[in-house]
Amino acid sequence: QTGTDKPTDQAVEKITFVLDWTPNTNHTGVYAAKELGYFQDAGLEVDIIQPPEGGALPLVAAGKAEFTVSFQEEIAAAITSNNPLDVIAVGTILQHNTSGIISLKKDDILSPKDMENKVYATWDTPVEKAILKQVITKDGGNYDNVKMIPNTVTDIISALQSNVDAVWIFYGWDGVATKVKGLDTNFFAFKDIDPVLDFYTPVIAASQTYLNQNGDTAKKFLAAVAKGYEYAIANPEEAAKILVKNAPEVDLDIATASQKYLADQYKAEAKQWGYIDEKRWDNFYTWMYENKLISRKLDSQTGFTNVYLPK
Amino acid sequence: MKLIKLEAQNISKRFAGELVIKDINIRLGENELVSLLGVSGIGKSTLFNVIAGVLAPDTGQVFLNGEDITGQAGKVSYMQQKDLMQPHMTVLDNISLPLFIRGVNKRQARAQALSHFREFGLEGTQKKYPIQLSGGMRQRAALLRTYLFSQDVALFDEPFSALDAITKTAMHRWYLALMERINMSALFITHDIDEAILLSDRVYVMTGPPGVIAHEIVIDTPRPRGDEFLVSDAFIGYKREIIKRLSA
Amino acid sequence: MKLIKLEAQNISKRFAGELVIKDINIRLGENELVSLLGVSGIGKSTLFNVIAGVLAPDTGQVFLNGEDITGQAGKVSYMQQKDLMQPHMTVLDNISLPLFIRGVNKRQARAQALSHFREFGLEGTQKKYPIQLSGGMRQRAALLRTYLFSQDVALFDEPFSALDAITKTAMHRWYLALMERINMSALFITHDIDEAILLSDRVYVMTGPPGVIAHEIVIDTPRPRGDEFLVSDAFIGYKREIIKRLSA
Amino acid sequence: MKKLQNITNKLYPTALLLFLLLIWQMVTESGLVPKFMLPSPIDVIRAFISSFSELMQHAAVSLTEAFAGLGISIILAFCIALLMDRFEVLYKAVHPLLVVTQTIPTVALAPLLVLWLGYDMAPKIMLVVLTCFFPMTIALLGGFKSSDDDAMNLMRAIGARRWQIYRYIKLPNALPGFFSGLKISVSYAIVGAVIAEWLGGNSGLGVYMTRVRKSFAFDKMFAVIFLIIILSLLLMKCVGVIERRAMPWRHAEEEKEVKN
Amino acid sequence: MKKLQNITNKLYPTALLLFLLLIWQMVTESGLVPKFMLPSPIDVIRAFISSFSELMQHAAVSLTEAFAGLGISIILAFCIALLMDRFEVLYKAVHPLLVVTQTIPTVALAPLLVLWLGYDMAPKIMLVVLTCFFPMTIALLGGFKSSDDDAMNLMRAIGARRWQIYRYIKLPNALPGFFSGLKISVSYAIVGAVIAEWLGGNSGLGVYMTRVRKSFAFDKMFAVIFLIIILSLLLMKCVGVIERRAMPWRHAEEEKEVKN
Ligand SMILES: Nc1ncnc2c1ncn2[C@@H]1O[C@H](COP(=O)(O)OP(=O)(O)OP(=O)(O)O)[C@@H](O)[C@H]1O
Ligand SMILES: Nc1ncnc2c1ncn2[C@@H]1O[C@H](COP(=O)(O)OP(=O)(O)OP(=O)(O)O)[C@@H](O)[C@H]1O
Ligand SMILES: O=C([O-])O
Ligand SMILES: [Mg+2]
Ligand SMILES: [Mg+2]
Repeated sequence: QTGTDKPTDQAVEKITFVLDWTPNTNHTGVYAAKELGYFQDAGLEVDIIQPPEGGALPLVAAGKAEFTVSFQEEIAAAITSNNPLDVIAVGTILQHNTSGIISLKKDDILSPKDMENKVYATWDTPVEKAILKQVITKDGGNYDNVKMIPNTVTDIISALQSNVDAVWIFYGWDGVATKVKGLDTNFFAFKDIDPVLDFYTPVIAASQTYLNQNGDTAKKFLAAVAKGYEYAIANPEEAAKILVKNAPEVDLDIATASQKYLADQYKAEAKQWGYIDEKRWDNFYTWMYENKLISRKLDSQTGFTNVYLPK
Repeated sequence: MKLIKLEAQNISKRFAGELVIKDINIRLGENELVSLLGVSGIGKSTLFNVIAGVLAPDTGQVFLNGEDITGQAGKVSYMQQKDLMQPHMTVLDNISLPLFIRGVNKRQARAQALSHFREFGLEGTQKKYPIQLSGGMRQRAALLRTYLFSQDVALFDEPFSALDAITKTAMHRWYLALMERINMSALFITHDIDEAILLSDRVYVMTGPPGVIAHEIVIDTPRPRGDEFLVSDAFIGYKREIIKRLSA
Repeated sequence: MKLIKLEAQNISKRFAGELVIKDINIRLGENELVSLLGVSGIGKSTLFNVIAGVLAPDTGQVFLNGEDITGQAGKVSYMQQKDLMQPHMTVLDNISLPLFIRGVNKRQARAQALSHFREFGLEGTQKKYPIQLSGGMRQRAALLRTYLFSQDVALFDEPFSALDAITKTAMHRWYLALMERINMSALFITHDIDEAILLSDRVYVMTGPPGVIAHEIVIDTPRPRGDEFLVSDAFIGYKREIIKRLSA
Repeated sequence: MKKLQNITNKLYPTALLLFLLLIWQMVTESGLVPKFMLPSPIDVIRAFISSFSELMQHAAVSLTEAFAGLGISIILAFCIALLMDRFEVLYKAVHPLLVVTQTIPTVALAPLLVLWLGYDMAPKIMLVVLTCFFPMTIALLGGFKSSDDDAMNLMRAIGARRWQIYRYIKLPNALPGFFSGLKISVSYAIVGAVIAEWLGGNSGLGVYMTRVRKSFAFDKMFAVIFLIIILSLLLMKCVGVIERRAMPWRHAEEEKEVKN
Repeated sequence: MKKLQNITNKLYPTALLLFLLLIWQMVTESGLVPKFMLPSPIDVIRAFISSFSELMQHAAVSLTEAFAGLGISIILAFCIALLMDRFEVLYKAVHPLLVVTQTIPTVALAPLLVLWLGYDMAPKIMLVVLTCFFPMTIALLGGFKSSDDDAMNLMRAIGARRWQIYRYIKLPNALPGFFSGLKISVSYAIVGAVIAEWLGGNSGLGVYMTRVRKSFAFDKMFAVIFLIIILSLLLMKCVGVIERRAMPWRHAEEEKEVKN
């Protein structure tokens, strides 16, 4: 335990942090911050909550939670809907988009065009389809020849052994899991096909109203979270144990392997954890607008801020 | 004529515009038992509902001991064709119900009810539920409940018609014997001509529709009336008369 | 004694080890109407179920026209206390049901049933549903259904007991008149002493438990029997006798 | 007379409904509740109209699944109820288990169904069957078992075979229960299909609902919910109409009741 | 005698259940169905035992929500049913709407409930109330409305006040319906709480279920499903016991029936 220099007369501030999914290695930094007392040191009491099906942005906008895990494209949908949600990204969890397409070796899907005539499990969202179309077309393939079936994959290992050939995954979890379980797979990442697809996913989001009124608290929170991720970067195996302690159903082997992979991804080449590059962010929104994925053009530097990150 | 306990004057009642009973006039003297005889649907129960104050008449008035009680419930006892024992209460509580309703303390009410159990042939049944009683016992229990509510004037709507012939005969015997011992003025609805003759001091014959009192027959055979009365010439005479009036 | 149509010999039946009826012997001659009188629960319906072949007796045999039909259903007509008109069929189909069951073509069956409607006082009711008939009409319809199944031997289990007194009297008159016109040997269960005397050639009195035949009374007043029979000395004599035997 | 009564009978709930809608509109107008948390009734109607053709396309898919599932449930329920009524052993063995299956959270099984049956209509129809089969079976079985013993004795006495007893007594006796079971089941069926569609698919109201939710279009989401309610009510009404046709004697009984 | 019958009554379904489990075990053993698609009963039992303490912790949360929701439903149902029975206008206005609310897919409302009520138990309890309130109200109302007119006439004739009629006739008359409504509601309540927990939270069987599902542990998922079934059955049994206590006259009635 770190020696506490926190003034005892100061009231503890409560913060609700909503995940995007069940607890996984994307969230390790937050769990570490909680477990190692970083939040406590900052005078915060953080409640980590599993998300509603379909995301927690409205809850943040409604003031039912202070922070949540979201995605760049989700924030675009939220701020361009008929009744826009008051949400904004305050930091990114991973510096790069580590998602891409995984398949078994025997299916020979080495690059996007190889997906032609293969069965792909789709989430059926417009963004996803546009991205696929983009990469397949760019790779010289025909997007229309991909066989789409609805995605109900809860387990990548079994999915790839059923009638599904290709699945969109975050490499940091599902990709690592296939390795740990000894599956022979191919994987390509979207960002490697087209740089515009190196968007921010996942990110931490809050509402502007909350930030305006509680800027200092938000800064304290993000500082503690950043410290947590720094710890995870430095101590992958310890971090995996912390995660599993908080979510006992998580497989420790996968978690450990995943932590080791993510240690290089949380911050990557960036000067600090959480920093969002204005250009990359804006490029993706421009691409979204050009592909009619959002109803109106967003101004530059809309939807995110770096000001609450620790200096 | 004895002292008049109950009197109904010019009672008429319509349901949905249709005249069901018309200008009914009946009287009931002290300690008298008077029967009302008529086919199904003629309006006998309707008349009773009016007298009991459960239903407001369109015209006419009801007097109890000379006081106008038209439309006032709770003034006379009322026992319906069904015994209406509540399945969820013990026999004792069922019988004590009128006293509970009147606000009598529960322990007192039960004690008072229990004191009549022997007389009504109900010993040992107090803790049972109604379903555990025979048909005859249930009717006696309902009778006791009616009696407890008011020893003064009681209306009985076909109290014995649900019983089989043998049980009914036994009940008639028991009832006639009871009448010797207690004081009660009773108005009786029945379908059963024999029953009306056996039990009553007078019989009103209702015909219709609309239901009217077509005739009044005085049964002046003195009590006690034994089984042999049922096969006597006098009985046959009354029966002949009533059958004639009913089919008129 | 007339030709014996139906005979039950030494019938006994237990339910759950308890003897309900014991060594019952009864006979029914051609065109005879014989009543079975006894208190509720004595085992009358049980005996009928045995005779109708719906229930197997523990001991004893049933003969129809000298042939052993013990345990065989469908040999004699059977009419129960409830009219058992099926609410989902028209009156005509209800009545034709025994013919349908026997495999008669539906059109033919309906035509045959319809040809008796006048006789049974059911004209104009064929397309109605049972609920649209009065109690008396339903009983007549059930009677016709029974008759259509077999003109030979019929069992009637309290056919009139659900009717009110006035309707019942009308049914008695109608039934006595019908008997003059059609041939049918009938065994009759009733609770109603007057009814038994009025309709029957003989009356078996059942007592118990266990149910046994305690007595047999021959009613030898010639038919047709009019209303005055009900108030005649002979009638009173029979009634006195039966009441005595029942309470013995 | 009767018509007038019908109208006044509908007047009260309609008035109440309008009143509730008005309050809802006022609450959203007033800004007490932010629009993204609760769209106003007018927003919902607008969303309903603007997405009408999409709604209809998806509704067609959900209805197909619901009907297929219902049809299978009915056939299954008939067979099982008949067998259970006919063979006492079967009744004793199966009935308690049937009751137990009712406590299975069917929705929880949905992911498994998809895993087992693939991505097409099969798992959705299966979920509808799992939801509807039980009330139908219980209703039919109740009808069979509650048939009047005396009536069956009569049938036996006049020499009826077993199938004739079913034909003339037990089946007609089970009809009222069957139809009330069906009324419950039709609304379960649609909701069942929608829930199953949440788990994946290309079309259907459940899929549409997920999509509009993910794009934060709560007005459209409400429109879907209202469509589901309307469809359920319409189907229940249809069952009512069929019921009246199938049981003409009920008219007679109702008339009798009105008279009394 | 009676005890023996009870035992044989339970013999048949138990035998059938064991037989079904055996088949299931054999199917999974044989490798006909891959283990990841269907864990064997033994796997499930093992999962149940190994995760027993977690299961109990989560079950406690779900049960708390279920009970709170049930309690509120019962109180609400009593109040509303009383008011609707007492005031005809209210009955006419509210009853049709109540029937309509039954076709609302409550599960679909769940995300909105979270949005409106936050993360704690409130939205879960609310969903339980939405699921259970209707059957309870309808059952109670049915009991009130079906009270014997003649019995009420009798009460009026002996001068009973309105509350006395409720006390002595209507409430006891509504008890059997109330308890059968309650039996349905308890199982709905647990399932409702679980579904609500899918929507997020820290604990509860629904949260746990989502976690194990998303971490590929189908054996644990089945264990949760079985726990839910067991809890539902236990609660229904409890209601049965309370029912017998609350309606002692039922013993007398049942004895009578056994005799006949
Ligand atoms: N509350 C009511 N509303 C409308 N009509 C009624 C009502 N109560 C009774 N009636 C009608 O009034 C007539 C007389 O009914 P009532 O019950 O008084 O007859 P009853 O002589 O007692 O018949 P029963 O001998 O069958 O009991 C019947 O036609 C009946 O349908
Ligand atoms: N299927 C059965 N199983 C067990 N006991 C029965 C059965 N049927 C009748 N009993 C019993 O046998 C006795 C005689 O019944 P039954 O119906 O034959 O009497 P009943 O003389 O026809 O009476 P009622 O005049 O009331 O119709 C009764 O005690 C009854 O409870
Ligand atoms: O969280 C999901 O959208 O399944
Ligand atoms: Mg009456
Ligand atoms: Mg009988």
